[in-house]
Amino acid sequence: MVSRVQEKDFDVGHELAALRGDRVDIGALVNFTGLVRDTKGDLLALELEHYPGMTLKALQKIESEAVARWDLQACLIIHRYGRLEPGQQIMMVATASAHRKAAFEAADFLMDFLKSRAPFWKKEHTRDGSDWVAAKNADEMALKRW
Amino acid sequence: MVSRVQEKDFDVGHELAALRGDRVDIGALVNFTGLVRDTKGDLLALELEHYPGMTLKALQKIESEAVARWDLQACLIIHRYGRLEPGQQIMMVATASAHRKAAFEAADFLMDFLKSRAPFWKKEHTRDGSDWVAAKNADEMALKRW
Amino acid sequence: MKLDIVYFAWVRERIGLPRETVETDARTVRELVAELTAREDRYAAAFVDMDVVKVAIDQELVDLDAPLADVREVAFFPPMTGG
Amino acid sequence: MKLDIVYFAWVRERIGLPRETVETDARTVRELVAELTAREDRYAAAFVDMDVVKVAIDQELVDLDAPLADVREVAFFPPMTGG
Repeated sequence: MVSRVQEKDFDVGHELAALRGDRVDIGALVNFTGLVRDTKGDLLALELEHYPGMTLKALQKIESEAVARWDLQACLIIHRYGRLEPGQQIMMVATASAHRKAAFEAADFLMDFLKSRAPFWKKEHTRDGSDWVAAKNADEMALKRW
Repeated sequence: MVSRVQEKDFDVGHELAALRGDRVDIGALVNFTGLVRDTKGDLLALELEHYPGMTLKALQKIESEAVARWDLQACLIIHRYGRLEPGQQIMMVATASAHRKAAFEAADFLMDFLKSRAPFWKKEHTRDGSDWVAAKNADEMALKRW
Repeated sequence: MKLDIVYFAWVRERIGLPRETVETDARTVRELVAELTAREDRYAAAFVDMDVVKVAIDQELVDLDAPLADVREVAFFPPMTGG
Repeated sequence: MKLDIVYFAWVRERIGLPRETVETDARTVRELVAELTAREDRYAAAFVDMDVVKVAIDQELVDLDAPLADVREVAFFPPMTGG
């Protein structure tokens, strides 16, 4: 369990290298990075709030679930909180497996559960004001795939 | 079209950073890295041969197909050739999109086509001798998903 | 009994504070919500539609009928939007 | 006509060279394979099961009935195993 929550940025290349180490049993490494996207050209910043007492517990639960379902050599979730500007990194997941299919599926699974089960909330600060990002019904529905 | 074939190693973090640049229209970045896996503990090296005149053409065709089918902000394939040792990087794909689903699907698609349509061949050098890796029927079947 | 309650995102903004300790006899989350809603408008505003408010007890998601016996911390927040 | 032929992986190893120019009157890939197979054992060994040999003409995958008119380069190789 190496998942973590942090305010500071992370270096994807560094994280993937640390995950691989000098192991020779990993054939497939999948990484997803989520970035702050400025949809309408009016976004000043995204503010990420989380529930400190619950976040790591939730991430570890999601990770354990993935490790139980797929044959993974390693798995990592990093999620930031605080104020982020357009183009900046919000979070990443990485999955390492002997095989490509397991790595892809597990990464997709981690993202689905992370979106709807980890206690993070996004607030958008735009030129016209601030508002909380609404949860998408599709995100909740996506959990039923698994 | 930024895909390339090379003998030397690549730095995933550097490649992803270059792909993102300072764009603010990317919400999702998916990366797959393929590594030399030593299944039985007897692998000395993997030798990768390719068809230089055809390889880039094939990669560009696969990339164009992905760009036509998904709304991608950027897409990249890097594939190495030559002699690689266990644990080393063989290839990577990266896809950038506004949305997660498109990035994941396009990366999965690129990998499926790369495996069966790009002119690369792997030879395994083990302690007991050398042999060409056989193509898997499942890899050819995987193309029908798309 | 004394209960720590924490609020996040717009639930926190409507209630106006991130954390408080309340004295309550509520046996379930549902009874606690009713009690707070009756107490002040800002709670009523936060809990007006409980279909879109999620609840965690001691950092685990639960539903409104979850019992409050032996509970240390109750959290109220909107659906998560991480990732 | 003169035709450049290139071979890869075990096809190359069985034939014993990576590239050659041949003089042929074959009108299709299938006829070229038959002509080479008849010529020497090493070609017969490489082409013994054409179900597992892939063909590209001027760097595009084709099937055995592809015509050879105006073709510059024909390539024979096993199913790809990249990725």
